[in-house]
Amino acid sequence: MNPAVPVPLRRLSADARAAILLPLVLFLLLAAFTPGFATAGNLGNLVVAGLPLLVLATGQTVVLITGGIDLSVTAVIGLTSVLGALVMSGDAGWLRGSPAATPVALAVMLGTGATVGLLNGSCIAWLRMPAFMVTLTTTLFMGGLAVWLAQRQVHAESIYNLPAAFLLLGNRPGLAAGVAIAAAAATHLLLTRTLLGRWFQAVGYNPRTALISGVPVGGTVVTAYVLSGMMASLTSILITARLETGSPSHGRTLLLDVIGAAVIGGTSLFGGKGTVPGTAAGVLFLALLSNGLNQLNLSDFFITMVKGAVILMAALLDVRRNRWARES
Amino acid sequence: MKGDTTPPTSGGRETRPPAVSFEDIEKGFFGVPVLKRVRFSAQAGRITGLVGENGAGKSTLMNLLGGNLQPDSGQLRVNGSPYAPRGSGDARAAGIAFVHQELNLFPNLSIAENLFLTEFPRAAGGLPWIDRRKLRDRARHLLDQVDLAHDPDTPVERLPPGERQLLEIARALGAQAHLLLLDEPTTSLSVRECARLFDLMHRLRTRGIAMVYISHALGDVLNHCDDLVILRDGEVVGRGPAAEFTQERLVSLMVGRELNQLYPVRTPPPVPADSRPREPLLDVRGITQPGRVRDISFRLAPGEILGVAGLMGAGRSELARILFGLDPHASGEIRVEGRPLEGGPRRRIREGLAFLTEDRRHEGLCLEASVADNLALVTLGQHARTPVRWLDLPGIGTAVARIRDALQVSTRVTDAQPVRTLSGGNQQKVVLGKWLLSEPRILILDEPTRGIDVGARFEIYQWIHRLADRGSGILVISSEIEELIGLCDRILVMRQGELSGEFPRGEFNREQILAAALHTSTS
Amino acid sequence: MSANPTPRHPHPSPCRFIAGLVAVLLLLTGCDPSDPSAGKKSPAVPTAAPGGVRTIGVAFETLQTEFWVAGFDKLKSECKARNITMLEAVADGDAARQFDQVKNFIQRGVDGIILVPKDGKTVIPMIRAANAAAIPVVLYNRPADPTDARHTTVAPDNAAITRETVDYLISVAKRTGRKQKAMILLGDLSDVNALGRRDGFEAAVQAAGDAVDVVARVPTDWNQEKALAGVQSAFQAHPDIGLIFTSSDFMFPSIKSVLSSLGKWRKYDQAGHVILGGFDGDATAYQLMTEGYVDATGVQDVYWEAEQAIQAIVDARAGKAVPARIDDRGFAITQENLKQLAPRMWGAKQPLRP
Amino acid sequence: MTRPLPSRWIRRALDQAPVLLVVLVLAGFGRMSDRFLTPDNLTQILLQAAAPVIVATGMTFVLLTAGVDLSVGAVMFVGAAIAGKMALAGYAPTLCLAAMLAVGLAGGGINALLVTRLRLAAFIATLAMLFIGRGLGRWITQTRAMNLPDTFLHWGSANVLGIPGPLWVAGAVVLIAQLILSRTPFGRQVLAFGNHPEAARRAGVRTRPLQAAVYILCGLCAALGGGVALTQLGSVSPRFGEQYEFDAITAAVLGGTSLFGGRGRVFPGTVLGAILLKAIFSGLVILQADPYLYPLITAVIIFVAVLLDSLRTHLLPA
Repeated sequence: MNPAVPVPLRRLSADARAAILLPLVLFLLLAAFTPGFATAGNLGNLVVAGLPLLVLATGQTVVLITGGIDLSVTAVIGLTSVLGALVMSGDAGWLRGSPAATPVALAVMLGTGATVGLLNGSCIAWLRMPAFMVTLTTTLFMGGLAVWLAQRQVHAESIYNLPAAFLLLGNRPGLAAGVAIAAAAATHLLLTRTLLGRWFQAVGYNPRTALISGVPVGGTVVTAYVLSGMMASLTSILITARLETGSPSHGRTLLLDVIGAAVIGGTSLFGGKGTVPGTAAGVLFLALLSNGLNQLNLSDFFITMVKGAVILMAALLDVRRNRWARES
Repeated sequence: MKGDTTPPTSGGRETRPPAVSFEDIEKGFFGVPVLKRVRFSAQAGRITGLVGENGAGKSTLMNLLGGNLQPDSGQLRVNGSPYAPRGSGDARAAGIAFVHQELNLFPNLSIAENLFLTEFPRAAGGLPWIDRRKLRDRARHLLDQVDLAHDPDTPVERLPPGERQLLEIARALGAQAHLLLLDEPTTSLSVRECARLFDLMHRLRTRGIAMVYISHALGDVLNHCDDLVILRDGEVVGRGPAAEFTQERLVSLMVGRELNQLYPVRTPPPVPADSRPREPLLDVRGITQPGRVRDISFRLAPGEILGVAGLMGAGRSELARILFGLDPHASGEIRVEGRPLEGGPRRRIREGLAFLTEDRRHEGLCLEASVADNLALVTLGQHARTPVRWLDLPGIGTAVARIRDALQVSTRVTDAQPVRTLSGGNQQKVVLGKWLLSEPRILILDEPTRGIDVGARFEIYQWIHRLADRGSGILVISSEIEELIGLCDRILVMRQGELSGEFPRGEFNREQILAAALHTSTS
Repeated sequence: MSANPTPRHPHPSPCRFIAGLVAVLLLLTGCDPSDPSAGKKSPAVPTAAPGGVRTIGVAFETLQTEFWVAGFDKLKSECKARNITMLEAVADGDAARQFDQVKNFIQRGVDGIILVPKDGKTVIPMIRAANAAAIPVVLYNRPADPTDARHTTVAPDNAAITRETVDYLISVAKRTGRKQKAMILLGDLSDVNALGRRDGFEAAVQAAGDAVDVVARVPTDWNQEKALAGVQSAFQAHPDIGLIFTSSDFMFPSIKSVLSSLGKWRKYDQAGHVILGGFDGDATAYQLMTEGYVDATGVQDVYWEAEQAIQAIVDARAGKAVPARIDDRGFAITQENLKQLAPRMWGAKQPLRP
Repeated sequence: MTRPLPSRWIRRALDQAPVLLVVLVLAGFGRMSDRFLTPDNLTQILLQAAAPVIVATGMTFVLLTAGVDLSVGAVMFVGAAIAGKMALAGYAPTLCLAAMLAVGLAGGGINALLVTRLRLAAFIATLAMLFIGRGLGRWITQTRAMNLPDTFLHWGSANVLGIPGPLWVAGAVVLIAQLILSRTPFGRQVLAFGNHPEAARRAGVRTRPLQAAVYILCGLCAALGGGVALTQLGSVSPRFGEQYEFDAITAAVLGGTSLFGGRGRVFPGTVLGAILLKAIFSGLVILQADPYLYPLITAVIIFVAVLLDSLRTHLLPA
């Protein structure tokens, strides 16, 4: 074991440790070369900005561990946002003004994600449809549904005037951080310390072996997608509260970041491998990158290109890492 | 010089150099020697059997020949000239072809395309098109040589496994190979298909083709090989004409110690049939699934080891899958201690069933997962505490360590190592281990020793006995009749999806069992 | 590795890891960046420490059409002319990312923020955050929904300008003496501007009674190829479509492509001309109008809007009163008034070739 | 019997699911509007499908090797951006299109390098290329739209022997691809590799050049498809080629190509898939469907297609 590795890091698995190095290096680079970067205010902004992605990528990690992929998360964010707003908005909500509006809306939002996840999971597990196509189709459908619903119900592209109780999640970064981190931590514990977590892994490594070993494969797969859907809903709750608006276009551009974060964090696209700390490191890395690129005042197209290049480097590093791991 | 102990060759070929010779080959990995001054040769027109336990260095030898590895020192010669391949292309160019245990065929392509995948006949005129007619003709010519009567355009997915093996050999012949390396080619073949394969090998021998035959089925090796080479721990510990060896001698050379018998003796002798308890452990009544099995009925008593013999495709594995709830059955009933057995594998595991499948790599293990995770997989539920089914990690660790020690999985293996990196024998021990942890009352073993070396086999047999002694019922499916005879209390024979014979211990007779499996016109 | 005893649990100690993570994050988030304590009550004009303007943050929702690029470039050159540093950010249609960018600007202490919001609602918390930091905000080209958050809007009225444009198109249609079949190429259905233009179109059509009959409303998601396919298909259903309105000028090439292949690409004074109208007033539209193919387009004065936006920030910083709304009165430029209004059309001032 | 065996014709019908679905969709729209099934409209649908068919053909090759290329849209954009720049600088259109193909070659080459040499997962490598390409294209165009000289449009609408130019190009690409796949050693090796890469390597197939060739081919097809789209659109916008990656994958999968490699055909499969997508859009426009319902209806039809395919491959006994 490398004696140069600081003690707290030794407690992490090798993969997660390697993953955490990336944001660390980036942080040091940015801190050294970007004025105004390493200020408490900026770092606070950066963390708050990364919260939705953290929740979303955590859910995606679970699905990736089972050997699947969930492209529908972005559409779930939009649909959830619209449905939640339709329940609680003071302008057009079904429960406008009622004290029950916020709790019911939260339940509806989480339920939406769970339902879409159930649909995805059922098609994949029971009808044996390829995850990529199923979730691509649900993206198309749910995305369209969200726009249509908003238009039909309130004749607008988005819905404002959400109850103050709901907006607390947006106004209090500490609360949002608490919720997001709790969700990520719970998922981490679920993956490492519970039976279900091991089942996710087994299914991802080899579904046939898992089935014969008594793992309820279908149910496990469905659960993974339901979990991913609910995490997407939670992401939607965070974004909706922060922007104080229910809109079908929330989260539309997050998909590539989500998968990027998971892969940078050492999650395999072929199933079995992946950790929440690794993914969190991936999220942190992307948040640092995006913040740093903003600070450097680069133009839009450079930011896009640098992002691509960085994902490429991270993937390369991952290949190297696996090769080292295999050789040692 | 060499040649001092090369066996006398048949029919005036003394002057020809050997088809392949290994001259003081050494090879090590990370400082650990795997091959130590290996020295032997294989002659044209002869079948050379290469035997040894797993890890003895056979695959390394094959990899050297195939150009996947390079020797640290020593010289390889093919037909007398030095041979230093750098890749599979060099091996092909030198006329060396491999027939692997795992088939390298493409079921989505036709027979002809599989045969000529890298050597398609081109159409005239410089265009890259395949000349379909020439392709078919050549394919038919090759198929004739291996006695396959299929249309060359048939997709390979329609061929049974045995014929696919013959197709692999046809492919080697198509590549003009003069040296054929057959690595465990019979593992997935039925008795009849094996016979066909050996028949073909004998014919190829008369055409002057050299063959190196690797197998754990020592009976086959003794019956069909002309020369034998025995490897142990990277060293050649014996070689010579096959006639000079007996099975016992082979085993003792391979293992390096005298093994009194291949099968352990059951210390408390098997329970006699008449004193068995009334209630059978497993009661199978009239199981039928169209196209798979028909009207199968039998009982399995506690402590009984019941063998199931039969040809490939006779419905043995299908029966096992139905018993374990992996496949449906149309009619019939399965009872465990009088209670009807329902549901999928999960429910059946709870009822005390365990199933070691024939396909270790794809159904038995999660290859990329660690040894510990694989061992713990079946019994994780027992270590989970409600309400969120929190895992007792120390408890799991203890259980895994216990079974690992008990199974004597190689000490070089760590718990965190991916199972993929283990040898076949150790992998099979891991599969067995995960089921042993569940303390099954009914253990179904489908080809439990396929591709496993003698030493590991013996250990697996011992575990089977131990479980039976504890009162579990054990169903063993095997294509090796000797194995069933050596291990079982009773043998059932299946043929074309039906039960076609039953033999209690004492009436075991290899020929009769084979006859029951083969469906002769008399029955 | 082999010298160490095999770790029994390959997994990290989760509790410790998470505890550390939580501690760090709470520490970071403890200093609430959008602390609403600063400057509570003030008039509709942003109050700010009077003084010069050194840095302005410009956050665009997208740069995907000519129109936005023109505005962006104008802001850039205007800043340069006034010796102001311009920080730039593009949110690619993601409101959350835009919020992050605005916070980033606030964090870096800009003297003013110019925003093209994703939509009129998500921008409100962003304005509040800037209010809290006493930084003046100007919304460029897209208004916010009614709110008490203080800001200035420099924007055209999409619906009104479109209405004016389509009214002209209809008047042309009436002159043909026949009832014309009409189609509209819609923008992205979740884009406020697209919806405003649609509403303007529908209102004009409604008012025209039965002078025109709208037979196709094609969503394009602001995508040229979808526009192309949509126009093609619409002509299949109704080969006699006589009026097309596109919600943005950048889709004219798609229309041109289809009409050319149908032999209907005719100038306005030729027989068989299909009445064409658009919105933006970009260089393509200007060229097509001077060539005589396009009848009218709704023009918003990009350059004027950009200047006003920066002036508003400078004024606010100087302590002057800035109105809450600065209207780009925009106009419909038509074949009839092309000559006199062309100087006010931004597309006319911009070289078509980049 | 717990599960009745489906009669032979149901199975056969499922085998032809892509064809049936196209026929059903065409017939359905045809019933609802007499404007839909006219020769003119069918030609229009084919014309609209021309560019996607070409791109999806390249994608089919990649999917057959169990890979994926998410960068096709970005490659199209970079190619179009460079071609557009050249056209506006006065270069001959042929030269511009040649440059576009060169971009395709280069893009495919880089993907090939990343996947075969550096051993990156195709998904992540081409995803990164998607970002880089989009950024590069925006930089080249400065996110400005470019209107091309009319020569391009003339090419796009030119008829040769009564058949529009883009259909000739698409037809040629499909024909060549189909011949390559079914008639050349390379094509058969692609199928072999997709089925079992390791076995293909052991059988002596030179897998790295093969894989590289597939990505280069895909890049080339993307550029060619982009070229065809360019002659149809007559302009380059900053969103040129967006979503093409998903459309191409969808078209291939609708046509029965497996995402796991080794199974699929360019003709009729992928071609039908691309036509189906365009036919749906055309039908919805002609029927004047509510614009908001377009994605919903499209999603449902794609879903049915994918469902039928999985029924065929997984749920029914062989």
